[in-house]
Amino acid sequence: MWKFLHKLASPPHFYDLSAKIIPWFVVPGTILIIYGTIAGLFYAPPDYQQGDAFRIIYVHVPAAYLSMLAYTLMAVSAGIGLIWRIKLSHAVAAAAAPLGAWFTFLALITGSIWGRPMWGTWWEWGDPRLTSELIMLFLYFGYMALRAAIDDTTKADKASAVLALVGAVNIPIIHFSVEWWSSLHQGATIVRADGPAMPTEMLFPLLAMILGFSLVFGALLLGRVRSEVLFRERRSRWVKNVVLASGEQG
Amino acid sequence: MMEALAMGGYGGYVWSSFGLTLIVVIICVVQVKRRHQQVFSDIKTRLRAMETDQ
Amino acid sequence: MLSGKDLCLLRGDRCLFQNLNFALNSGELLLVEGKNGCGKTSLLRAIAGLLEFETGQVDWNGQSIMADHQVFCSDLVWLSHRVGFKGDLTLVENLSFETGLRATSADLLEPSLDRLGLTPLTGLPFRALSAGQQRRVALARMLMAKAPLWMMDEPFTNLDSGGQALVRELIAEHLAGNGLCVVASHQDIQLDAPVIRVPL
Amino acid sequence: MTSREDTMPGLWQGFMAVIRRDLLLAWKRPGDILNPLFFFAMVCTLFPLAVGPSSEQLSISGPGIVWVAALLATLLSLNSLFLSDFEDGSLDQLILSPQPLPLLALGKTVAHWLSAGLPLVLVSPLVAVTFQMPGRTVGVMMLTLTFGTISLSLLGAIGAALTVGLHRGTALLSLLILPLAMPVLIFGARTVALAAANDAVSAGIYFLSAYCILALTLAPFATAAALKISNE
Repeated sequence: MWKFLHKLASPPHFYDLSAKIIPWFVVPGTILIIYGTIAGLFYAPPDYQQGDAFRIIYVHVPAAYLSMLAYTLMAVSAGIGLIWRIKLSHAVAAAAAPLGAWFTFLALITGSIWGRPMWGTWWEWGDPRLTSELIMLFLYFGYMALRAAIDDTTKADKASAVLALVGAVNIPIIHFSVEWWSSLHQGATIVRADGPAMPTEMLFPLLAMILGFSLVFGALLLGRVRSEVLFRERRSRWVKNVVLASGEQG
Repeated sequence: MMEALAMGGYGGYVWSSFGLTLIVVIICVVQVKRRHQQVFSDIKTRLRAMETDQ
Repeated sequence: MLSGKDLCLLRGDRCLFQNLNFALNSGELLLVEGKNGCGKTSLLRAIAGLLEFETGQVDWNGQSIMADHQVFCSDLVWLSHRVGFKGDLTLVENLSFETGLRATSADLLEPSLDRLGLTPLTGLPFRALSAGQQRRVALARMLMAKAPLWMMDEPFTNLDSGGQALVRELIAEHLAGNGLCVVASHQDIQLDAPVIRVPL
Repeated sequence: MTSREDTMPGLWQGFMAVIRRDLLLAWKRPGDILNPLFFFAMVCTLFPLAVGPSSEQLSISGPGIVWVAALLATLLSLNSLFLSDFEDGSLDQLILSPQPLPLLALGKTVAHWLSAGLPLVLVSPLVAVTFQMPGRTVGVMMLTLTFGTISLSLLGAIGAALTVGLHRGTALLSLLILPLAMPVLIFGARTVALAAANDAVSAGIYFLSAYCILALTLAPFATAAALKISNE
């Protein structure tokens, strides 16, 4: 097991290996998403309270889940990079940030679109989830701004790793304090479709969508990490061979 | 078929959310590809520059 | 005993030096020579532990400096381009702050100041001193610190000929008391003590 | 070598040396202490001018305004925390000293709190009076502000250490630290609002003190790591 991980950590092996792995993420991911969309939109029964508006859940929940997954991935790989000084894990952290930001933005927009028919406003401060997604988006922007402000890549890696770890410690606290803050706001207790146990026809498409999106996210991440690794190792010989080899075909 | 698309009156919201998701995923894919090409071309110019001054 | 094994350091894209080795025993001086911008300062900062080497390791008394950096720092005193004193504080306030940081002997304060000709300036705020005088205060810190390893980056800048002679004298005394000294300089040091040269 | 164990300064001397030096520096430059206070007072007078003099509206939004102004004033004074050390080279000396860097970083943060956070807490009652706050609320406000400013100084020290070497680091520092400071703001402002409506306030104060202790234990290590990275 360790030999495999060690092999994966060395950039040239990772570069070739990831090229083979990406299709294994893309194909099942797309199939699951297509199944989830069709099943979720047309075959799942409408929600007894919100009617068909609840179907936005099939997009909102995966996006919110991915925004959390991306940050956790970023913090874990930043920690590994800082402690064991593995360059590849800094590349993973650098690659995960923009993707995480995009999905957080997506979760925010779909959440507010979903809120429009129910609460009548595009933005409902009473809903703790929307507010913590917004703060999460600021965390991502802070991370990317710090990384952009430092020119030297290794220094940028280490500094942003510290920020990612400090942010990771604070995320549960932010979620807790926003929940507490919105509970003071007695009025708007929102009943969500996933309040009572969801019937299986509703649940399966949701699980398919979450898994499908995670796989697509994995493929996008690997794609980004490949170019990050190429960029970081641009001086090394294996990169020269890769570039020259692709030069002939291209 | 038409009333299925109407989504019980919430069609506008549901389809816009799904449409937006598709757009975001496409943007991410395009970004990944463009970043990869950009790194490739940077390295190529670097290699060409190195060859000339040897 | 300070030793370095196949050290390599990168600056952005450029590789400053590769598989560099050195060994420094007590009573010897390590002179890092080279024109400006060749990485002398980076090498010194990396040996001190402010920077990380790309590969390779520096040992102090057989133990890697990164294992327990504080133990290494207690035997080290550092002098760089920026002298590291506060402009608003007076000479004495700056030096007494040092007593909180490292093992210094207070009784050495007066003789060091006399020797460096700084006694009349004790009342002035530090920024009122000339660049040469400020470097002499940094030398006073090194005298008071009683640390076996001195690391000096361009010790002769801003010093007049008298000051430069004084620096050579202090280094010679330090080496005679079997201390070690690592110096980065683009000009020769003209010292009779054993010198190990590291051309970059 | 000479026996140096006796003269090696203990942790407390190192800690106090940093605090004494920084307070001495702050004392010699009163502007650094007073500017954030003027800023705090001015921001607190902006809102009534903008919102209008009606007293019951002000007393509702008073706690929130005081807290936001305190947060911004602390951020304002934070970016220069390590800047002068970075520029005159004393950061090298701090890193290369036998004293552990997290301890020295904590010393600097405490010195910053004493010169920026504490005056803020002492001035806040004057401002609270303009918002017609009842006596009990002012007491709660000062307590929450004390815990809040300590946590903000600790968090801000991490941000200041991360952005010390960068040009135009101020805007970046606020972007990094504000999201992390939101729980403190939420609990601080809401607790004072609860006190104004004479509700139970203990929950908020417990949380703020817990967060303050968490920041006290973890932040110095993150600041030390960030300082080493920025000082490369």
